[in-house]
Amino acid sequence: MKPPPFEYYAPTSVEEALAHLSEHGYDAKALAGGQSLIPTMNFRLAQPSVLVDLNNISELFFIRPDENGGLRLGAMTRHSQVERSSLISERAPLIYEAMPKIATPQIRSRGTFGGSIAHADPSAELGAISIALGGRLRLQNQTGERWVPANEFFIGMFTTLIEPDELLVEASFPNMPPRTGWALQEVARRPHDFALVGVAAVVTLDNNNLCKKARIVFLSVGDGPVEAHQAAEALIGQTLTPEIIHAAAEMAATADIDPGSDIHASAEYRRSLAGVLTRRALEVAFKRAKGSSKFDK
Amino acid sequence: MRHFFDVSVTVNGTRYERTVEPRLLLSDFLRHDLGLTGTHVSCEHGVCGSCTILFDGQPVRSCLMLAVQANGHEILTVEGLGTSDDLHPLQEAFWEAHSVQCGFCTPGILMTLVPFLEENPNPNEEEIRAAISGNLCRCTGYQHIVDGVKLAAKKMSASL
Amino acid sequence: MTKKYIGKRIKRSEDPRLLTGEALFVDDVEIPGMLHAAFLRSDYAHAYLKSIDISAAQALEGVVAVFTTETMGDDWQPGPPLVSPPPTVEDVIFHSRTQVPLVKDKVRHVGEPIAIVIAENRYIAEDAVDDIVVDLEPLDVVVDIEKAMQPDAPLVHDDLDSNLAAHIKQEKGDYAAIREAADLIIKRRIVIDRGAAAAMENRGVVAQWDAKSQHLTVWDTTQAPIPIRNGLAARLDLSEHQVRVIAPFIGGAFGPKMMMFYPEEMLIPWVSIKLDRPVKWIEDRYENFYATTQERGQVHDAEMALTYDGRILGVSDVFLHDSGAYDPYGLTIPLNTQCHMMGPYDVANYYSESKVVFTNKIITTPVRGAGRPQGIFIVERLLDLAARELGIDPIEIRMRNLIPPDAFPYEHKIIDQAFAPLIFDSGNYKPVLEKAADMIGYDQFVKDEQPRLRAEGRHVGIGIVPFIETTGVGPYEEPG
Amino acid sequence: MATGVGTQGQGHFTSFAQIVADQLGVDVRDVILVTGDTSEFHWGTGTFASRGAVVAANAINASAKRVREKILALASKVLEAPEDELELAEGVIRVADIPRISITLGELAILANPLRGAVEPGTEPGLEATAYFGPQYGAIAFGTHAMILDVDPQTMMIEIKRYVAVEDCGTVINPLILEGQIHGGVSLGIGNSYYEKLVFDDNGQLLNASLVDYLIPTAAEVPRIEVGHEETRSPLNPLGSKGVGEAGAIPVPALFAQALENALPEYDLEILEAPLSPNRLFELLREKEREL
Repeated sequence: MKPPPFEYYAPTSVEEALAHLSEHGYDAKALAGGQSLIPTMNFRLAQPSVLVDLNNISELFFIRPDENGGLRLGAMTRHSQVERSSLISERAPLIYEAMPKIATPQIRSRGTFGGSIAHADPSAELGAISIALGGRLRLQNQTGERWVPANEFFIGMFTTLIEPDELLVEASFPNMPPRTGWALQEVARRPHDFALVGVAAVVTLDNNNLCKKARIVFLSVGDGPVEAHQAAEALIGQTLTPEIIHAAAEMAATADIDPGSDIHASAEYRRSLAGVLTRRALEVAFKRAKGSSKFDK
Repeated sequence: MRHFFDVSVTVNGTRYERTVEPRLLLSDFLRHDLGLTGTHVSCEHGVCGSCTILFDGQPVRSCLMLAVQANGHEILTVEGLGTSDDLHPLQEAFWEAHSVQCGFCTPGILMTLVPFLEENPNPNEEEIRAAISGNLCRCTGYQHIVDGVKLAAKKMSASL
Repeated sequence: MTKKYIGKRIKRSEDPRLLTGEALFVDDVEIPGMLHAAFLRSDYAHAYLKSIDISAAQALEGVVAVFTTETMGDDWQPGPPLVSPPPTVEDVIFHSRTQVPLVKDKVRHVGEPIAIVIAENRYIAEDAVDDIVVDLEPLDVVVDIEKAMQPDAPLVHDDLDSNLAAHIKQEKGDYAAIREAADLIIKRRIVIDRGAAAAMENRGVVAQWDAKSQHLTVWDTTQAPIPIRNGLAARLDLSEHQVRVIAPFIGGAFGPKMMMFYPEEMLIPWVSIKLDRPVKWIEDRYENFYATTQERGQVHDAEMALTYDGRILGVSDVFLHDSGAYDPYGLTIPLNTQCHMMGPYDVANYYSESKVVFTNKIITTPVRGAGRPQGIFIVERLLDLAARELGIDPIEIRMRNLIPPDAFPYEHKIIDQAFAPLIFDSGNYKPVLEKAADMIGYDQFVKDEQPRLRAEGRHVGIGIVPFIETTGVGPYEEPG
Repeated sequence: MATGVGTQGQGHFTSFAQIVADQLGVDVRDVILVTGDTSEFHWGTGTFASRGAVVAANAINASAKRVREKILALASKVLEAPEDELELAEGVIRVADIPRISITLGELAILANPLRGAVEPGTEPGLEATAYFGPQYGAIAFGTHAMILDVDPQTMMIEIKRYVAVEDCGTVINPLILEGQIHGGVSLGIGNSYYEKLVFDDNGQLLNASLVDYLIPTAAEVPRIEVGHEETRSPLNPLGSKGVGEAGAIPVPALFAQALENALPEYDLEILEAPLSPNRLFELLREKEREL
C-alpha cells in the first residue's frame, strides 16, 4: 500500500498553485489535507501524475466574520481549527455541532474544510451542511474567480463544478436569520464512520411560529448531498406540529430521495432511517427556532 | 524517472536532513530513513491510528502525509516522549494500569493522548473514549487504557 | 515455595520497552543491503492461470528479481499439513489439500499469490507488481458453503469428486432414541459468518542468509517459532542448527499467526538464500484481508430434545464448516465446535456430524475462540428458545442443566481438538452463574428497572450466558 | 528462563517470571524471559488454544522447582547445613536458625560452574534445568457473562450499557493480566456479534477489505467490563491453572442475541445468526411487522 510515483509541487501562493494546475490540467490533483486523497493513492485507486500541495499557501487558512454577520472560511482551514473556533460556534452552530462527527481527532488535525467539500464524498457532512446553510463557494483560476451556491456545486459522485484549472479557495455562509433552528442527525455504525444516513435541517419561523423557510439536506443517500425540496416546501406556512413534521419526514424519505444499497445498509433501511432522522432533526430544529433568543434582534 | 527533494525536519528535538522521493510516506520516512521504529504502521489508510505522531504539536496520521510535507516542521514521536528509564507520566500510568498488551497500538495512542490531556487535564470517561476512538486496539478492549488515562490525568495534575 | 508473586497484580516487566517504542517488532529489523518483496495476487477467486509475462516488471529500475512457479522449478512444493486427521475416530474422511507457495495451474481464492517481486524498496516492488501481465481464465466460483455441496457445484480441487474436505461424526448415548421420548424438540437452522482476526500488526518475515557460515536467520510474526524452524530446515534442505527463527515482540496474533506455512513464510527465506541477500516482506492491511487466515463460517441444522421441565435430553447437530480453498489446519475448528455444543450442561445424548467444505475463499484457521463461540451459540440459542417455549426463566433452565459439582471428572465420550477424550476435569458452575446474575443485578433489573424503562419507551434487554472453554490442550505432534 | 512458546501480548514476561520468582525466592524483575527464539530453546509447538498458563507455565514451574532443588543441594554442601534447614528468599540462601550463614544465588552459581571443580559424579554443572509439560487432556475453564443493552428499534442502533464477566480459570497467576485477557476477548466477541462480518460477493470478492468497511469496535463501542472470579483448581497440573485466552470471545454472540430478544419482546424475535448487523435487524423486524 504505497503510492505510485508522481511529480510534486508545493506552491506558496494561490497564483502559483493555479499556474501548476493550469499547466497540468487533468493530470494534476490538488493536495489539501490529504486525508482522503493519500489513502486512495496508497490503495493505488488514484494515480495522479502531479500533486499540487496547498499546505504552504498561508492565504488559504482563515476563519473570518463578514460584515453582514456571516462567515468566511479559507479552503485550507483545518477541521481542528473549525471545531475550536468560537466564531463558528456563534455564527454557524450547525457546523460547530457537526465537527466531532467528522472522522477522528487525528484526521481533523489535518483535514481541511475546503478539501472535504471539494472531494464531494456523498457521505460527507460539510457538503450537506453547506447547502443547508445557504453557503457559497469561491472558485478561482488564472483568469478570475466565480462564486457558486453550494446547492449547485455538487454534480455527482466525487464530482463538482471545479474545473481542472480551478481551485476552491473559500466558503462563505450568510448570517442566520432570527428564529432559525438547526439540527444534524446521523446514524453511523461507529461514531467516526461515514453515516449510513445523515440529515441536516435548518428552519426559520415567523413571529407567529409559522415556518417561513426550511431546508433539509441528506448525506449518504445519493451521489452527493441530496436536498429534500418537497418535504421542505410542505413545511412552509405551517405550524410545525408533530403531525406536520411526521408527514414531511415521510415525504422526504419516500418522495425526495432514492437511496442505494451497499454492504452496510439496504435502500429500504436507508429510507426508513431517512424518515426517522428527518423527523428527529426537524423536531430539534423547530424547538431551537422557537427557543432561540440568541438570534432575535 | 524518479525525482528527489531535500527535506530538513526536526524530530524529537534533533534536526535531520535527508533526500526523499516525494511519494515517500512520512511514516516510512520516520521508521526506515530515520530509524525511529517506535511509530507503528498498520493500515496505511488512516483508520487505525497506530502511526499517530505530533506534527507541530497536533496529532496526525503519519501514513497520510508525505515525508516531503514535513520539510521545515517539528515532529514528536514516541521516542521523544520518555525512555524506559525515564518514563513520561502518561507512560508511567499506562504501565501501572496495564494499558498495554501487545503494545503495537500503544505509541499511537500515547501520541494521541499527549495533546488531549494538555487540552483536557481532567477528562471524564466519555471524553477519553472519544479521544481514542480513532485508535484501534485489538488486545485490551480499551478499558485498561481508559483507566491509564484517568490515572495519568491524576498524576499530571498532582505534579503541577 | 512462598507465594509472593503468584496471584498478585504485578505490573508487567515488558511494558517499559513497549511504551517507549524500544521493543523490536519484525518490521523494525533493518539490515544493510536488505531487499523488499511484494506479491502479485489474484484478482479472481477461481481461475486457470494461462500465462504470466514478467518482462516489464523485471526491466523496471530497482527491481532485482521476479519469481513465479515456473522460475521456482523443483523448489515449488505445497505446504505441509499442520494438523493431521484424528486417527481414533471411525469413518473419518479427510482430504488434505494444502496451500501452495505460488499459484501453479489454478487460482483458488482472491489474493492467492501468483508472483513475487524483489526490489530495492517496497514502493518499487509494488510498481513492478503492477507491470506484471497475467492471463487468468475465470471459472465458476464456489462461495456459499451450502451451494458448494450441491452435486453440480464447481470443484475447488479438480481431483476430488466434490467439495467435501472432511467429514467427522461423533456420538454419545443414543440421540435418535431419546428424541422419541422427548416432550419438546427445538430445531433450527443457525448461521455463523466469517470475521477477521485483524491483529494490529500485519504479518511479516525478514530472512537473512549468511552464505559464509551457511546459516539462515528468520524474523517471523509467528506464534510458533520452533515448528517454523523445523519446517524451514526440512524444506530448504538445511539442518535445524542452520536455521534460527526469531519471533520478537508480536503485535497481536489471535490465531492466524499460528497458521503455517503461509506461502510468504516459506518464500522469503527461500529468496534470501537464492539471492544471497537479506529480504523483508511486510504484509500490508489490504493483503491482511486477502492473505491471512480467517474464521467462523458455519451453517448448522441443530436440534435439542427436552423434557417439559426443561431438562436437556440430548443435542443433535449437522453442520457445514467453511474451510476456504485449502485445509492445512485439519479438523481443529470443527472439533472445537463439537466439543462446545453441549456447553456446561449435563447432556447424556449427543449426535454431531461435521462436513468441512472447500470454497473459493481465504483459508480458515482458528481465530480467538476457534470454533468454540459457534458451539456455544448453538446450544445457548436452542436453550433460550426452549425456555421461551416452556415458560421457564432463562437462568432457571440453565441451573437445571448445569453439570453438578460432584460429577467431575465428567466424561463426554467424544474427542477434543487434540484427539484426547473430552473430559471436564473440575468445576463448580452454579456459584459462577449466581455471581454473574448478582453482579449485573438480574432480578432487580427484570423486576424494577426494565418495566420502568419500558414505560419510558426505552427498549432495554438483559442476557446471561454460561459457557465452557477447553484450554491448555495436550500433547501435540509437531507438523511436517 | 527460556521457553518454546512465542508471545503476542499475553504478558508472559511477567506471569512466567512470577512463577520462577516464587520458586527461587528472587525479585520478579530479576527473572528474565526469552521467548520465541529458536536458538534459546528447541522444543515446543506454539502459543494457541489458551495453552500459555497451562502448558508453558507448568513446564516453567517444574523447571524452576528442579533448579530450586539443585540450589538447595549445593547450598547444603557449601553452608554445611541440612537442606530442610535452608531458606531461600530475596536471592539469598540462609540457614534458618543462623541467618548470618548465607550465600547469594550469584555466588552459589559461580560455585556450580564446572570449571571450578564443582562437579562430582552424578551431579550436573550449573543451576539450570529443563522441564517439559504435557497434560493428558485439556483443562475445562468455565465462565458466565451477562449484559444489558439498549436498542433503538427505529434506527437499529444498539448500545451495550453494562457487561459482567465472571470467570473460573483455576489458579490465577496475575489477575491484572487475566482481566486484560477477558476485556480483549469480549471486545472481539462484541465485534463478532454486531460489527465484524467479512462480506463476499458471488464472485468470491471480499467487499469490505479495509478498516473503513470492516468494522472493528473502538473505545466508543466497547463498554466497561466488570470482572468477577471464582477459582476451581484443575487437578491436571501442579499449578492448578486453566487457560483463559479465548474465554472472553466465546459467549458474546449468544449473549448479545439473548439480550436483544429480551429487549424487543413485542417482536417475538428469533436471532439465528451471528454477527447480526443493524441492516439484518431491520429486515428481521420488518418481517415480524408484516407477520403481526
